[in-house]
Amino acid sequence: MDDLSDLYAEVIMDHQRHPRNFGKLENFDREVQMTNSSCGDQISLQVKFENEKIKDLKFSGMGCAISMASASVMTEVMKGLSIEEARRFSDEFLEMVKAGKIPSDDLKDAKVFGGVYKYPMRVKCATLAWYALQKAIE
Amino acid sequence: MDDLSDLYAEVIMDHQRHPRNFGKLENFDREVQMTNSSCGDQISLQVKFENEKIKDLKFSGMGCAISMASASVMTEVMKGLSIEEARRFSDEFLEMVKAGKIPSDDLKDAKVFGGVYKYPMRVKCATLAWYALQKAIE
Amino acid sequence: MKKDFPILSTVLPNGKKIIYLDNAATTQKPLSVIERISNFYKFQNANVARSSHYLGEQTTIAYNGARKTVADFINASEDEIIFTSGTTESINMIAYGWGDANISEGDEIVVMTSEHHSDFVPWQQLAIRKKGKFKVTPLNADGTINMNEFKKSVTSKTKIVACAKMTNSFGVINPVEEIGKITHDKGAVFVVDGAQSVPSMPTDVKEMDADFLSFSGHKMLAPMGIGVLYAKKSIIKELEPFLTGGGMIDEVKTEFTTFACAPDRYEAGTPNVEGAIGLASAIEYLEEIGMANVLEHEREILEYAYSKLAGVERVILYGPKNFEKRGGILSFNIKGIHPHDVAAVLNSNGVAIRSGHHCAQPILRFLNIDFMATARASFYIYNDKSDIDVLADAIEEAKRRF
Amino acid sequence: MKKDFPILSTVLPNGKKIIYLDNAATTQKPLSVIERISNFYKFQNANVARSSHYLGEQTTIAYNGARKTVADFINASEDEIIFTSGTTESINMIAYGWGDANISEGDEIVVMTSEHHSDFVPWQQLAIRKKGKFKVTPLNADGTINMNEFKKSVTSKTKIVACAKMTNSFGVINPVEEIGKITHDKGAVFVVDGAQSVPSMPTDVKEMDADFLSFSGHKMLAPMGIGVLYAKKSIIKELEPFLTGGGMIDEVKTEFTTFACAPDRYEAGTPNVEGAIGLASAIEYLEEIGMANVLEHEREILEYAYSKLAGVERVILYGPKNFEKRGGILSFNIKGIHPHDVAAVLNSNGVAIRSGHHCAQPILRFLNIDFMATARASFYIYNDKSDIDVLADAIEEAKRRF
Ligand SMILES: Cc1ncc(COP(=O)(O)O)c(C=O)c1O
Ligand SMILES: Cc1ncc(COP(=O)(O)O)c(C=O)c1O
Repeated sequence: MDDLSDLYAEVIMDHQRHPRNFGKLENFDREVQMTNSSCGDQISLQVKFENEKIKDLKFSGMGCAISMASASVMTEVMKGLSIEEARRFSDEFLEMVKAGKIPSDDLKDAKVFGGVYKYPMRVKCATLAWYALQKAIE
Repeated sequence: MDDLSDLYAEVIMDHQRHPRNFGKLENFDREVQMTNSSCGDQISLQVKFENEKIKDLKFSGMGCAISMASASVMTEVMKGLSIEEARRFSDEFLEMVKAGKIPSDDLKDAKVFGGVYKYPMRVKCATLAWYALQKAIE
Repeated sequence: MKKDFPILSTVLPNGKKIIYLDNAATTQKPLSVIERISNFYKFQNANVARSSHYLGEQTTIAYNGARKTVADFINASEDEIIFTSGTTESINMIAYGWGDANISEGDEIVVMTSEHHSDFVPWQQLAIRKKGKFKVTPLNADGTINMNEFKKSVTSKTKIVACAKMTNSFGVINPVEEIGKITHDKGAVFVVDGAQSVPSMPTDVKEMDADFLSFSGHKMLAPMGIGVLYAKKSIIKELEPFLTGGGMIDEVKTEFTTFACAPDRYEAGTPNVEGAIGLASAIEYLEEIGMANVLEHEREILEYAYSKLAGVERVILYGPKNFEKRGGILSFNIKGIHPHDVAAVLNSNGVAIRSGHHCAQPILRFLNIDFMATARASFYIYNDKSDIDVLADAIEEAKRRF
Repeated sequence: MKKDFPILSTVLPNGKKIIYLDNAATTQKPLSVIERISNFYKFQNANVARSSHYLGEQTTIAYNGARKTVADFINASEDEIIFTSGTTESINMIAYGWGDANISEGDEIVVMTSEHHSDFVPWQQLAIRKKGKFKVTPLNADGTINMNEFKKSVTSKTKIVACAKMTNSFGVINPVEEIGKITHDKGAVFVVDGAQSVPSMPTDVKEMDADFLSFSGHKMLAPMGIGVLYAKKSIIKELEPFLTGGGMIDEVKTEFTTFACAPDRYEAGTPNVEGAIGLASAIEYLEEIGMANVLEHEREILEYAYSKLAGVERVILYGPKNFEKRGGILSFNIKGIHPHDVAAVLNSNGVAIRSGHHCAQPILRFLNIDFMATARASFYIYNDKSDIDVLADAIEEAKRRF
């Protein structure tokens, strides 16, 4: 692949085309709406907790490939984590995308967003869903 | 003389050292106070008219050499002129100092201020007394 | 022409040559302007109108000369020209300096839905501050002003009408002469946003009969940080000083301050002399070309781009079809692709465009545009048709990828 | 050092070499800053935080980097740094953005008699707007603040105290730590004017405990048109957006607008990116020297000048005799000669000084200074003792002539 690959890795394109956990939960404990007005991106995130863990979560919304894929990846990474872990992982993700910090392997697929750091204008796109998650587990 | 001479011609230095018509009139028709706050210059001008002519005028005040000499020269040039002439001559003076226009010989000694045009920051000093005169004959 | 602009030879890290089509955001600078700035700092720099030494005199002469160049450029006189930091500051200066003193409860301020945020939010905030009514004129589907609606919205209570001569979202040229006439017939003040129009066409403030006109240097080859507020002689006396401080005063006492005459009165603090002379230098460059030619060139590129992209599958073009109503801006979308992703693919081909809401959320919301965003290619004097060919190819690649 | 500054090789039309002693008005620029500006326009220029293409990214990275450089320079964090067009705009931003919302009838604003007009008039006008009380603290005969009077003037009704860390008229370094403590003890907000001090000595906003600090780039080797407002994290939330428009908004609807977070919230319109990166480049140059060394150098020149001119017939020197209380500014008069005429004779010898009221009418009136004006020589990193020798000779010539 060419030089677009550090922004649009195959994994990202795959999530963009086939977003995971897209839609609405029948049953949820928290719902967060968030917008990134500078891009017009919107996300709605629903989370169901059980025993201090994220039992299930779904998102819907609209935005660019980066923001949609990042939301999809986020839901995959988060499902089943304890709230404590979710907080730590999302902090790691934000540090990676905003400040270029190398993350631990815990981030799994989410590591493909490491290249976004070099595109300051796309940082907001990649972080929206993760901020929404942080708000949901506050 | 050296390069200060286009600003401080001998005539100017002479008027600065020995200002003509300095002081107060016993009897006057108009009195004008004017300040040029950007320099702190002040002038007080008194004029006595007779038959549509400037019969006598005196000034007092404080300021730099240019502003004091210009006031002194102004009073010499103006004494005895008709109001009509005074208006025309002062216009000519202002055009000379502000825009570099060559004046007629009517301006007499006042022509030595022709060099001030090249010193935009000193224009206000040279024009203060002439504006005061224009106000007095309004 | 491109050789006057060093930045246009930029090669991206991936080896692609840059094609700069983001001119509505900011323009590039010719060497003559860059060198004018360097030379100012190398040979001339001092504070202005304060220090009566050699450099101070040189700088003051240059600064006054720049004011005259700007005045001539828009057919105004020097004491109608206030230097600001940009269009946004200029408009705020009107809103605070004229608006606060002249708007009271129930008064109306009319703007167009197509205004840039900088010609929208200051008026809205003024209306909120003063309990006035903020009226936003609807548009036609092509982004032009609905003139019938506009006529209805201006009443005897209207105090201000604000309108861009050219919009930055779709590049629509508004009929400001007509809008100004309607405005003045109702006794309101007419404020023109020239941020896009002044760089792209001849401007005559007398002809458009604007009471105020604002524009920015950086959008017309000049450095950043400099802008202009033109205020018509008959209204400038009603403009209250807004920023206060050094240079704009006459006498400062404990109880009160008296202010200097216009334009000094409105230029508080050390002015951006570099910016002013850089702007004058840019104007000289543009006058060499001729502003009528600038517009003609922009339209030629626009027509070429339009004809290449019209009818292309998935491509939506915004704005009126009548090119007489447009300057060199082409806003578009590709169905199903977010404009940010379009911009990213174009960028990987060297093509620099803007994607997003272009500081014009109201028009995008009003026209219900997908993603509340568009891709925008905007043209200037140094662009040519080959730039458009690269753009069109890159659009095809975006379609393939997404 | 002088060779880094091309302008310092200027030769006047009369053949005299320039001796630039007007640094309190504005400073000259080193080649590194001039080239940083040129290179920005040659290789990098785009609008910031808006366009996601290559140049847009480069510019945004540079702009954010400049903010970090400025923050580190004064020991602040990035989101406490607001870029403005200069000190004057910074102070107006506080007066309107914080003052209008927090001052009401009867509240007191305290400033010093030695403030620059830019740190005097905005507060006076705020007091007039809001029917507050404007209190001006008297000075001692040497131009320092009368601290007893100051202590008396601060009361429980005081909402704002504004004070320069270094005055531009006499170069007095005020005890801002003590003033800040007294201010905070009464619950008032402490606003420091750093226009003269930030260029000349180390600055630590935590140490001086300023709530707001303002300074200008052009007085510290940077281009014109850029300034800084530091707003302490604990108070920035109370600062209302003052200029509105593009770039500082979150969502713009017809009825209302929501604003972005700090610092974007306070930077309406296209920012002066050139200015910001030019300022960062200037700071790098100064840090290379070390700010403590800058002050030491200024003081060395001051002491040399002072010792040369003290006791010279007809020469009056202003300001405290204790050099610990001073930076590199020497205000003086020659008995019987107006300072404008002094400046003219000095200029004919190549010596550039400022004459006049230095935007500081209140102190000159308070101390009842002849002509309400002084001559002022002000020193910076590139001046040396031989400059002072020329100055002293030129003063002798002025005495001979007048
Ligand atoms: C102490 C002080 N405050 C404020 C200012 C105003 O700065 P500026 O003119 O850059 O806005 C100056 C400089 O003129 C100054 O010396
Ligand atoms: C139509 C219009 N108005 C106002 C502005 C604001 O100009 P600036 O950002 O230079 O203040 C712009 C540019 O962004 C514009 O295109």
